[in-house]
Amino acid sequence: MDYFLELFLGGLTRGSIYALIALGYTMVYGIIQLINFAHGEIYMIGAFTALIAASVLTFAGLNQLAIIVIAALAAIIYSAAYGYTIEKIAYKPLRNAPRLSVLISAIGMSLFLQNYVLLAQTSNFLPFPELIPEFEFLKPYSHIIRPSELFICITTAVIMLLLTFLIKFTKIGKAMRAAAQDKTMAMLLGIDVNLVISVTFIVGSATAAIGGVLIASHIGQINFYMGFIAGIKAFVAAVLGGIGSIPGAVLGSLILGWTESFFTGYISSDYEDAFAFLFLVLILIFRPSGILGKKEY
Amino acid sequence: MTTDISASKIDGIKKSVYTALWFMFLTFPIMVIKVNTIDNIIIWRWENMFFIGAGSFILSFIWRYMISKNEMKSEDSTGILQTFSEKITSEKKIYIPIIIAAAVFVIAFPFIFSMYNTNIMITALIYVMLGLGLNIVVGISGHLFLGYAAFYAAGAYTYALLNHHFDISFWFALPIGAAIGAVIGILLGFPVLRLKGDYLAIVTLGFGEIVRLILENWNDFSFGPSGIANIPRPPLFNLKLSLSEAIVYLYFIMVVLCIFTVFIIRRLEDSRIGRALVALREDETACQAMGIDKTKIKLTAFALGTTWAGMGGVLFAAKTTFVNPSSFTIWESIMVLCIVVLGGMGSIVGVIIGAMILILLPEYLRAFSEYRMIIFGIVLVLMMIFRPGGIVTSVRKNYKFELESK
Amino acid sequence: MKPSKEKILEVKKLTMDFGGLRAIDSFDLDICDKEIVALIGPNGAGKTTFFNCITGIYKPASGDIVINKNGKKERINGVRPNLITEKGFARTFQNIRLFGNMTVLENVMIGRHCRSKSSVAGAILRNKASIQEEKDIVNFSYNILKKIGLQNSVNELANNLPYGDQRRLEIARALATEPFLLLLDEPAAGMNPNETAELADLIKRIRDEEGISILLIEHDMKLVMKLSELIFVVDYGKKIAQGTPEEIKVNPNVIKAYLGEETNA
Amino acid sequence: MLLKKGNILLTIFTALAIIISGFFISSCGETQKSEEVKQSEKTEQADQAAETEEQIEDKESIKIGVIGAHSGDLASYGIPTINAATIIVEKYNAQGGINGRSIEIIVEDDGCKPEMATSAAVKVVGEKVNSVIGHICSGATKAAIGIYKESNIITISPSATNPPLTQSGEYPNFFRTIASDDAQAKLEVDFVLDVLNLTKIAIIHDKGDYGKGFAEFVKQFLENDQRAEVVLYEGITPGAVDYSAIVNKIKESEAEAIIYGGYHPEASKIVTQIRKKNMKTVFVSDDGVKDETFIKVAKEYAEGVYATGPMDTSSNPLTIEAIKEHEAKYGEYPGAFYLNAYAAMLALLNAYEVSNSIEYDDIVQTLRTEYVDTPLGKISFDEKGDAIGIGFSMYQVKEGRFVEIKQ
Repeated sequence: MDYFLELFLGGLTRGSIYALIALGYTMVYGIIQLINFAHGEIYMIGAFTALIAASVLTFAGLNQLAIIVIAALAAIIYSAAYGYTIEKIAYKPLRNAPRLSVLISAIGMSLFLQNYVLLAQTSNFLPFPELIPEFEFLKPYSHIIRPSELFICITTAVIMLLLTFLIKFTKIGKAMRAAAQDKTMAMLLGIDVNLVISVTFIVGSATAAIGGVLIASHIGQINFYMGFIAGIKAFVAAVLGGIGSIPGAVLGSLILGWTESFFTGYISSDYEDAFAFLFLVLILIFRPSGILGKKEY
Repeated sequence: MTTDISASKIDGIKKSVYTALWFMFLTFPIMVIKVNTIDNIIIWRWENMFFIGAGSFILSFIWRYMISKNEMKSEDSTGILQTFSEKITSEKKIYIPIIIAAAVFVIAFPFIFSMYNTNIMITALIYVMLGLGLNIVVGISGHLFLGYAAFYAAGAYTYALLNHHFDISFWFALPIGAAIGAVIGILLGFPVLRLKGDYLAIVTLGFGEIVRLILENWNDFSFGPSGIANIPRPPLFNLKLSLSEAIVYLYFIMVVLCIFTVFIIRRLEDSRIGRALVALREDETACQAMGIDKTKIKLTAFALGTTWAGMGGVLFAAKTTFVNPSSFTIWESIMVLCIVVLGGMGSIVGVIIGAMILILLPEYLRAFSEYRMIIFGIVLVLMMIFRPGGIVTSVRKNYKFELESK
Repeated sequence: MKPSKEKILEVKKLTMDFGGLRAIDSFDLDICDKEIVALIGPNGAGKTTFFNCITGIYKPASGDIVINKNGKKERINGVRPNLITEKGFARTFQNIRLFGNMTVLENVMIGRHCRSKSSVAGAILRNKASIQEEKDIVNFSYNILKKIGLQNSVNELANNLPYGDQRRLEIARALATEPFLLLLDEPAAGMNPNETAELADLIKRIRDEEGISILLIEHDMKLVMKLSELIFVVDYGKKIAQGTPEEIKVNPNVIKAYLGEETNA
Repeated sequence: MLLKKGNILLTIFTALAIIISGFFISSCGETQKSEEVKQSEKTEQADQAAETEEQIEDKESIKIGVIGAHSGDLASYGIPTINAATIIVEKYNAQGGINGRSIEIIVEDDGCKPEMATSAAVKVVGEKVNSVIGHICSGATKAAIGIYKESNIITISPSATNPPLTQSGEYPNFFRTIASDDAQAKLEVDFVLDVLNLTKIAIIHDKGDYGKGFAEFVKQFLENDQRAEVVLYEGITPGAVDYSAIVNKIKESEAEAIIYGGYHPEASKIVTQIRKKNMKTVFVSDDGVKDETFIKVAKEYAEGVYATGPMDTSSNPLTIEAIKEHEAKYGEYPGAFYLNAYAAMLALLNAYEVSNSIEYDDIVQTLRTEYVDTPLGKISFDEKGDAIGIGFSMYQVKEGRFVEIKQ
C-alpha cells in the first residue's frame, strides 16, 4: 500500500509540474489557437533567471528568505517579459497568416531561445540551490513525500484556482473569453484584442516561470535544454485534458503524471513514455477533443 | 511638411530608444551575468549590455521598416515571380535551353564540386523526397502530421534489418521500404480518421515517439540505441566502389529518384485523386457531400505521403551506412514540416527550395559552428514573418477551352 | 402542369435529437419525380437539420428515409453522405462551402468524382482509359458551367467569385454529380432581386431541361411561391402545414407560426 | 554577442537574398530539372569560398578535425573537446608548431547524430585533414569511422566507448583514450561482488548508446557470475522532469546496489531523490558520472557514491596544468571528457613530432609504439586501438571529492 501511495504521490508531483507548464500552453492555445513551441523555453528561462538572481544575491549576502522571494519574482517578471516580447516579435506580425506558419515561427523561436541561453550561459548542467526548506512537521513522512513535492502540488492547485478566478470573474478574463470565441466580434465590442493576447502570454509565461523555479529547485539542476521535453510533455497533457480548458490542463497533466508513474512502478520504465503517448493516442481516438474539451459536433 | 517628417523621425528614434532599453532590460540577467554555480563564480559582462542596446536600436529601425513594407505589399509580392515564371514556362525558346543547362549542370555537379558538396546534396535530395511526400499529406490534403520521422525510421530499419538478417540488397529493399511506409501509413490512418488539425498533429507526434521508443528499447528487434552498423551502400553490379565513387553513384540514384518523385506527384496532383485530396483540405463536409469517400481518400493521402518516407528511409540507411534511433527524433519530423511550410504548402518547386534552404543552410553555416542553430531559428522566424505563405505559393492548373473563343 | 406522380423520396416519421433537444419530430415528407418542393419555416425550425439527415451528415434517431429509383426502394438512414450522393442526391449549403482555393472548373470536376473511377495507378500511368476519363470530366464540367453561365470564370479561384456566382457555382458542382434530386439550402440568401430572379429561372430550367426534382429551403417567400409546387412548413421540428402555395398562404397555422415570431417574408 | 549576431544576421540576409533571387531567376515553373540549378548556385559560392581559403592556408600545416556534438542536448559533452584541442594547438603553434608545420584544427558539429556525423566526416575528408579527434558519441563514431578508414585518416576518440569499435579489429585507424564499456562493466561488477559482497542489484540505464551498452554488459557479467541477482533492469528517460517513480521502484525491489549506466545529470537527480527518501542503497556508476559536476550538483547526497573512472591523475602536474589552462581561457572548470581529449590530442601531436612525418602508416606505427605523458598518465595504444596505460579504478565520493579506492 505504501508503494502505491508513493507512486500516487510521485505521479501527483510530476503531474503538477506538467500542469504548471500546460496551463500556459492551454491559455495561449485557447486564445490564438497556436501551439506555442517556445513555451518550454520560457520555463527554462525562468529557471535560469532565478538561478542567476539567487547566485548574485547569495554573493551579496542576503538572507535565505529574501533570496527565495526575489529570485522567484525575478523569474516571474523576466519570463513574463520574454513571453510578451516573443509574442510581439514572432506571433503578432503573423496574426492573419496561415496557422502552420505561426507554428513554424514558434519552432524557430524555440530554437533561438535554446541556443541563446546556450551561448550566453553554458552548455553544462548547473546545480540549482534548494529554495524550499525542509519542514519540520514533514520529517516523519520524508520517505513518502518531500517538502518540495508538497509545495509543488499546493502551488499548482493555488495557481489553477487563481487562473480560473481570473478568467471567470475579472474584466480581463471576460475579455479573454470573448477574444477566444471570436476575435472580430470582441474587437467590435471595444475589446483591445492585442492587449488581451499580450496579457495571456504574460500570465501564461509567469505560470511557466513558477513551474521552472519549482522544478529546478526540486531536481537541483538546470540546463538550456530542459524546456524542450518538459514542453512537449506539457503540451501532450494540455491536449489530453482538452486544450483551451484550464481545469482540463491540470486534469490532463495529473493523468499523464499518474500514468507515467504507475506504468513505471508496476510495469517498466523502458516504455514509460511510449505508454504515455499510446494512452494519449487512445484518448484522442475515442474522445477527439480531450477529456474536458468542447466537443466539435 | 518638414516638421512632419522630423516629428516622425524623432518618433522613430524615441521608439528605437525604448526598444533598446527594453532589450537591455530583457537580456540583462542572461547576457550580462554569467554564473557558474559549480565553482560559485559570477562574471559580469557589462559590455554585452552596450552591444545589445546598440544592436537593438539599429535593428528596431530595420524591423519597423521591413514590417511596414511587408504590410504595404501584402499579397501582391507573388505576382512578379509568378508572371515571370509563367513567361518562362510558356515560351519554349526560353525554357528548353534552361532545362538543358540544368540537366547538364545536374550531371556535372558531382564532378565539378567536392565529395563533401555532393554528399550534402544527397542529404538535401533525400529531404526533397521527404518534403514532397509530407507535402501530399500536409500541403495538398491538409492534415497536420508531426510524426513523419516514424515512417522514415520504418524505411531505414527495413533496409538495415533485412540486410543484416537476410543480406537483402539495396535494390530489393527500396520498394519494400516504400511499401512498408505505405502500409504503416494506412494502419495509422484508420484510428485517426476522425481527427483533425492539432489533435491529429499531437496523435501523430505521439505515434512518432512511440516508434522511436520501440526502436530504442526493443533490443532484440532493433539492436537498441547502439544501432546497426555496416549497412552497404547501393551496389553497382559487382564493382567495388571507392568512397567518392559510391557517393557520386548515390547522388545519381537520388537525382533519378527525385525526378521520379516529382513526376509521380505531378501526375497525381493533376488527376481525379489529386483533386479529391485538395478538396478534402478545403472542406471535408462539402467533400463528402460531393460524393467523395472521405475514409478512402484520407487513407490514400496518408499512404501516398508515407510511401516516400519509407523510400527516403532506405536511402538514408544506405547513405549513412548506420542507423540508430537518434536519427528519428521529433526534430526530424519538425524539420520536414518546416521544409513544406517554408517552401510553400502544396507547391512542388516550393518544397524543393525549402529543402535546399533548410538542409544546405545549416550545413554551410558550419562556418559559424555554434551560432548556426541560433541563426537557423532566426531565419525560420523571419521567413515566416515576411513570407508566411512560404516561398512559392502553389498555382492551380489553367484549363484552356477552344469553345471559349466561339 | 402536373408531373407524373411517382414518388422518388419518402420520409416517414423522421426524428432527430441533439442531446435532450428534439430538432425534428416525426416528420413526413414525400417528393415526386420532377417536382419542385419547398421547405419553409422560421429560423431554427429544423430545416437544415432535416437536410443533413437526408444527406447522411446526421444519422436520424428514428424514422425512415426511403429513396425510390427505377422502381427500386432503398432505406438510406445513416448511410454515409458520399454514398447518398452516389445514389443521386446532391445538395448545396446554407453557408457556402466551396473549395475556395480551387478553380471554378475544378470545383465542378470534384462533383464528377463519384461518377468516375480512375485510381492512383491510373493517375500515375496515364493509360488510355484514364486520359479519356479526364477529358470527359473536363468537358462535362465545362458544359455544366456554360449552362449555369459561369463559363467566363473557369480558371478563377472559387474564393474570388462574387457572392451570387459562388451560390451558382455550388449548384453547378451539385449538378455535376448527376443527381435526380437536388437539395438547395437557401440558394437566394444574400442575393439582390435581379440575381434572385435569375436564380428562379435557373432552378426552373434545371427541373425542366434535366428532369431533376428539387427540394428547396428558402426564406424568400416570393421565390418560394413562384417556384414550388408543394410547400412543407416546419416549426419546432414539427410539420405544421403542407400544400400548394395558395393553400399555404391562407393556412392559419402558418400565419400563426410566422406572426408569433418575426416575419421573415 | 548581439552585435555579432546582428552582423551575422545581415550577412545571412544578404546571402539569403542572393540565393533566393537566384532561385527565382532560375525557377522555370515546375519542370523537374530546374531544381538542380538552384542547388548549384549555392554550392558554387560556398565552394569558391572554400577554395580561396585553401590557397591562403599554409600547405604544410597539419590539419586536425575536431568533431563532436557542439549543439543540441549533448553539446556539453562535445564542447570541452574543442577547448582541449584549441588550448593545445595554441600552445604548440606558439612554439613554432611541429617540425616546422603549424597545426590547424577544423571544428565540425555532428550533434551526436549519425547522418550529421557522416556529413561532417565527408567534409573534413574533403578538406584533407590528416587526422581527427572525435567523435564524441559512439553512434556517431560508428557512422563516420568507415569513411575515415577508407580515406586513411587516423581517428582518436576521447569518449566513444562502444567495444566493437576497437575489438572488432575492423578499424585499424581508430584509437581511443578511454576504456571500453565492457572493461568498465567488468570492473564494477567485480567490485560489487568481491569487495562489497552485495547480492541484490538493480541496473538502471539512460537508454542511450553509452548507458544502455554499458548496462547490457553489466547485466551479462552479473548473470554469468551467478553470485548476485539482478532485481531490476530498467531504462530511464534523460531530461524527464523527475525520477520519483523509478526511485520508488528501486526501493520496492529492495536492491542493495544500483549500477547506473549513463551520464551525471540523471545520476545526480536519481542519487538525490534516493537519499532524500532515506534509502541507503549503494550507488555505483560509470565514467559518465565520475565528473566533478556530479558532486557539485548532488552535493551532500553524492557522499558514498562509487564511480569508475580513469586512474586518479589529479595530482599529475599535466592534469593540474590542463585544468588551469582551461580555467584561464574559458573561465570555468572543464566539462566532460576534457582530459581524455587533452590526452588524445597530446598523443596525436606527439606521434607527428616523433615520427617526423604526416604519413598515415608512420603515425599509426608511432601511436602504437611510443609512450606519451598525458594528463591520464603515460599512455600508448595497442594493436586494436585501445589505450594502454589508461586503466580504470574505482572511486568513491568522500567529503566532496572522488577518492580512488586502492584494492
